[in-house]
Amino acid sequence: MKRVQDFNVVGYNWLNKDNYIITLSSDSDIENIDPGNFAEIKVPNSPDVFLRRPISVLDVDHGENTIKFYIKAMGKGTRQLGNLDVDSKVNIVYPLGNSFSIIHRKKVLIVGGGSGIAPFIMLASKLIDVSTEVTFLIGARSKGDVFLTDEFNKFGKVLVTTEDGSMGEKGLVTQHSIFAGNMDFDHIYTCGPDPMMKAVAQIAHEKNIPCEASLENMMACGIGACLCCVTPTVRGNECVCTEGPVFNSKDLKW
Amino acid sequence: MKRVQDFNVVGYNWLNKDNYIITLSSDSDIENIDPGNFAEIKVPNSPDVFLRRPISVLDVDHGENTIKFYIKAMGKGTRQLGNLDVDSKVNIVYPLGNSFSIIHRKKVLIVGGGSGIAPFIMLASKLIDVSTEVTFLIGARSKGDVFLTDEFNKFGKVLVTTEDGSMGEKGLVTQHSIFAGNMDFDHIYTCGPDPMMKAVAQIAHEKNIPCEASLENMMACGIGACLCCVTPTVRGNECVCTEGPVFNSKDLKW
Amino acid sequence: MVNLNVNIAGLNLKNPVTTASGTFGFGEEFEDFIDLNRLGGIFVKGLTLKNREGNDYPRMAETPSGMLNAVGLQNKGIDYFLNTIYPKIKKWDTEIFPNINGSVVEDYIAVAEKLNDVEGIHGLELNISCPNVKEGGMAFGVSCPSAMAVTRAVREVYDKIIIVKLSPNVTDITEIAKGVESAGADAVSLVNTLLGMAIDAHTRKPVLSTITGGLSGPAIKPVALRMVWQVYNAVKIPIVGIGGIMNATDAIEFMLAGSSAIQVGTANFIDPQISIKIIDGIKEYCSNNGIANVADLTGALIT
Amino acid sequence: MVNLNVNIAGLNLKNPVTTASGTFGFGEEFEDFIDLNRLGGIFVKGLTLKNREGNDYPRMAETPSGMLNAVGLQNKGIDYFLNTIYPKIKKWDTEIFPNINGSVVEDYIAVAEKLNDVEGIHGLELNISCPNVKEGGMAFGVSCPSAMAVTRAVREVYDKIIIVKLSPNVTDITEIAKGVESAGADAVSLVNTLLGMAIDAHTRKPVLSTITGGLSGPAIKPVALRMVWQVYNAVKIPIVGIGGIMNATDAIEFMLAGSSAIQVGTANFIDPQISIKIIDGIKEYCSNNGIANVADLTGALIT
Ligand SMILES: Cc1cc2nc3c(=O)[nH]c(=O)nc-3n(C[C@H](O)[C@H](O)[C@H](O)COP(=O)(O)OP(=O)(O)OC[C@H]3O[C@@H](n4cnc5c(N)ncnc54)[C@H](O)[C@@H]3O)c2cc1C
Ligand SMILES: Cc1cc2nc3c(=O)[nH]c(=O)nc-3n(C[C@H](O)[C@H](O)[C@H](O)COP(=O)(O)OP(=O)(O)OC[C@H]3O[C@@H](n4cnc5c(N)ncnc54)[C@H](O)[C@@H]3O)c2cc1C
Ligand SMILES: Cc1cc2nc3c(=O)[nH]c(=O)nc-3n(C[C@H](O)[C@H](O)[C@H](O)COP(=O)(O)O)c2cc1C
Ligand SMILES: Cc1cc2nc3c(=O)[nH]c(=O)nc-3n(C[C@H](O)[C@H](O)[C@H](O)COP(=O)(O)O)c2cc1C
Ligand code: FES
Ligand code: FES
Repeated sequence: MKRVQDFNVVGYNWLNKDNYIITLSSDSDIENIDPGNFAEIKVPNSPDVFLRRPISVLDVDHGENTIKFYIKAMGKGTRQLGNLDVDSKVNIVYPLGNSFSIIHRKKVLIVGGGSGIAPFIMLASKLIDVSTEVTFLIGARSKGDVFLTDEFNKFGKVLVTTEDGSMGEKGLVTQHSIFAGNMDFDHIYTCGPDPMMKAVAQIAHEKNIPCEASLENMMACGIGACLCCVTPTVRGNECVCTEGPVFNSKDLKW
Repeated sequence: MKRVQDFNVVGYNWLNKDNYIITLSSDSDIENIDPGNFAEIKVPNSPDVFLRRPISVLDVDHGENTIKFYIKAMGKGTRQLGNLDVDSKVNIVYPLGNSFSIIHRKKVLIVGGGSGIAPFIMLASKLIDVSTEVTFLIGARSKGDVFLTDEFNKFGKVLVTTEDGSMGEKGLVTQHSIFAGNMDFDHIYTCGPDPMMKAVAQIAHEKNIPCEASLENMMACGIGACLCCVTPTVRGNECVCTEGPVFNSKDLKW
Repeated sequence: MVNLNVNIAGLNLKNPVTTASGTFGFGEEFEDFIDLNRLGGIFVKGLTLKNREGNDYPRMAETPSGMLNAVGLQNKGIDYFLNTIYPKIKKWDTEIFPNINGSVVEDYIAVAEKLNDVEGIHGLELNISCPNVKEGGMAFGVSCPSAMAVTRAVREVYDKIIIVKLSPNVTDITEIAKGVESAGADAVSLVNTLLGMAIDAHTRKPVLSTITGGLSGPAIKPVALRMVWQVYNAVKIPIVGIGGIMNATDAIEFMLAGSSAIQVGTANFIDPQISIKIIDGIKEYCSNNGIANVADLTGALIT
Repeated sequence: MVNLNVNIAGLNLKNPVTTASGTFGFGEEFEDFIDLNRLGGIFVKGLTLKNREGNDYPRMAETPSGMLNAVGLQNKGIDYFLNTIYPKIKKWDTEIFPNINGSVVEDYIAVAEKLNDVEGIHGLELNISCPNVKEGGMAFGVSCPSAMAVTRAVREVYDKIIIVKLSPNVTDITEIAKGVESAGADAVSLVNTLLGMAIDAHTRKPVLSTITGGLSGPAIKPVALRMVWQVYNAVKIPIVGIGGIMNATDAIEFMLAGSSAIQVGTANFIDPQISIKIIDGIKEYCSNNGIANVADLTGALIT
């Protein structure tokens, strides 16, 4: 069930000057959260931020009643969220949106970049639960922009591409040598910048592999009430916050 | 010279749950400030507060480069100003307005209440410098609302009235027995709620004692640019932020 | 005990707090967050005769203390509403007001006719002020003759309560309000969004696909409040006040200015429970101020 | 090197940043904070033929991301300006634009005549949009015939640049803009304040002595930007953009929408140095984006 809940800031883990993980805790139980679900976070003490900000759930601990978000400071809201006092209150509406499908497959590929990697830990852990072998492919501009790979390593092989070649293979994710091989994946999951997801979906279609993409989008409500967050699909304009954020890439007309 | 300057929060001294003294420090020199001058303070991190807030200077230390304000939490802005992190930045425009006249007199009375008492420390200390004997008369609802008397005691006799009689004489300031006597004051200074100042001014006029009143008012700019803060005077509408806040009570048509 | 009941042209609302069209979906979206039965009413998402896909993305821009939207009346049409949605939401013990829209007068008439015999729906909101559609929409609401014409046309086919929703994008809103009053409106609701625009200085492009869109949220409150006050002094029919209401104090201000009821819009996005908090806040204000009937607040501004 | 010069109807401004009438006094008030010589221009406090005491206190209310004012054109009259104030401020190396107001057309004419021969003053702003005076003021600006009539009358007696300041409180601002263009305006400035209102729920009274007042600040930016864009597409004369400009990015947005220059208003109250920061910010934006002439930003919105 969706809920409005107050959390307290436990602390930050800064990955570099623009990327951080924020941990929040609650006195009451945390709702069930599926991989790909997001939250609408109210940014406190920010004169310029009027609307909530949609952020995917990175991880949740139902024993400790804590929830984590991985955030890339893009603008006013995400910057201010990285600047709160420990113990200060943060109000969130969650869990929102649909989730990645978790079904047993032999081998799946998870492709991401930027803040799009946030849902991958929960996704991989659920896939492992249903005995699916997971391979990650992470794209970034440079070595310094590759995050969370230690976490991903716990669940499967991690491949990296960087545009400057400072880590992994040089180039864009879709130029990775893995796509040149026979691609024995049954399913592809992708989340990241639009052009990256489009290119991944294109390859998936060519190779006839089902592909799910999690879209980003400007949202006002996050709960299907305002119809601001649409994306064109084969069924017409659909709300990313309720029909998505995860779409079968074949349904998208982007 | 008027100036826009960043200060850092040194700390708070909470007098009770709604009243506090905030101390700010600066890396650069602080301008000369006269008793009655005020500052326009930018309230940081407050989504609801758009304009600056006018606050009288309580005290300034040119050696340490610190400035103090006594603030009564009335609403959003004054509450948020009481809730800043130590070392966080506060931007102020100062010194603004005119000041109380400092001239040698035998004996003067300083009457105030509420946040109106803020300028009295600087005022009394300057009066003492010109060998003027100072008596304070402070009015409050109750004992718990009487502040800064220890400070005032350093400069002169402190009389108190409380509406519930819990401290000093019972009643309003203007009902204090001192007004029944022969009132050998050469000059009266007053700052506080409008009705109080009007009543004090009334007595002063009756007794033919010159009286200066420092007005409060809603201000947008604080520097005479917007003409929002007028008060009617014998000379027409005048800006409280530049022609005041201190007025000869005879000039006021309130 | 505070009596929260208010009366809109003969229809009793259990309290003055309703939700604004386009900001509350069909109510269901808020079922997890609040008890919908507590609301005075729900003005559902704008409906048209036929299915509409709405405008292209991006449809939204954040602005200082507000937002612009350019949804463009995306909806599946009145028949889908009546056959699929209304049966699911009619169970709630609150007034459901369809918000109807059209490109030509005939569209309004057709939608109103379909609504006339629906049991349980006691009134509709006639939207002549949507700034986000190319044809019709706001155009009806910014000229007095066309506002009157569409009101008169719907009046002829619709027997229950007609609340005409006025556009703030006009020189003199009292003129339009008086016009629709004389054309048969039972009440007016105001304001719809102000026509605005946002630009991304970095890309040098408009933020919205439609270039301009509708401004809502606290930024517009002072303008909305002024218009409610002006209209209250110009017409006799009740007013439903809208525009930037974020809390109970705002709601009370709209009532003092002349509103019989209010709509909560953009605030639902910031806090999905805000409508209920506003009801509770109004009640508390009334108890604290010795007001036995909330209806006594309407127009009670002391001037 | 960025060329910041802009041209308003033949008059060169050293940069597009000017200050808005009523928010910058006569400039002197800001002398301690900034180098006034750096400004593109100063639109001084509204002037009338005779001394005016303005409205009663309270004249101001804070609103979400904005403020209402009801100053009501308090000023000592045009003669006092010319004899006492102008001699003190003419030393600054910036364009001084008097903002002129009247209750009847004859007042405007009389003030404009007095200004016509003043050396050093190359243009005036004709304010037909002040919402805070009972007679005249906004009334001229919300009807096309009266806006044209006052423009034409001033045109007959004033030989230099006339910038007509438009009201946003109209259904169609392009109609008024086209009207004053044809009546002889050299440029238009927009927008003046939106008519708004604030209520104190506690006292149940209006906050302003005048009940309604003029809304300014970032809250109105989306509306102002839209109007500049509309007017840019409707007239050929240059536009001076105004409304909620708080920083260089806002100023650039107004230029992209079609402004040749901009005015900084309410922002001066929040940061008395903001006008200079905006000049520096525009310069930086131009260098970063390879824009050699700031004037190329005017109307450069990509749609
Ligand atoms: C379902 C979903 C899940 C997301 N998960 C994460 C996450 O786990 N971690 C994370 O760091 N970010 C995530 N995002 C993106 C995040 O919501 C935006 O970065 C954030 O809203 C920007 O807010 P801001 O105030 O920092 O930026 P602003 O100051 O508002 O804008 C800065 C820049 O970012 C652009 N922008 C703003 N919002 C968005 C948006 N939603 N999509 C694309 N561009 C935008 C603006 O146009 C502007 O150019 C997610 C978005 C969605 C829709
Ligand atoms: C020259 C001058 C000096 C001042 N010195 C001090 C001082 O030293 N210490 C101190 O605590 N306060 C002082 N004040 C008063 C202080 O400015 C206000 O209390 C403050 O602006 C309220 O802001 P807020 O955001 O907390 O209240 P808001 O939330 O804005 O308002 C709360 C309530 O206070 C009323 N209010 C707001 N501003 C004023 C005002 N300026 N005058 C009267 N009523 C107002 C509002 O109408 C409302 O009812 C001074 C005011 C002036 C003009
Ligand atoms: C996203 C969005 C969609 C809207 N859709 C409609 C609509 O379909 N019909 C309508 O009459 N008003 C619509 N409105 C206007 C609102 O009902 C309301 O009049 C306006 O938002 C002002 O109120 P607020 O400031 O409380 O949001 C919409 C507003 C928003 C923000
Ligand atoms: C306190 C105040 C006084 C004003 N006085 C005048 C005036 O005398 N003449 C005028 O044309 N505009 C006047 N204005 C309007 C401003 O010049 C400007 O058009 C408006 O404030 C919108 O710009 P902003 O949002 O940047 O403030 C005044 C505005 C304010 C806030
Ligand atoms: S964000 Fe409101 S419907 Fe998706
Ligand atoms: S506050 Fe602006 S003139 Fe005094």
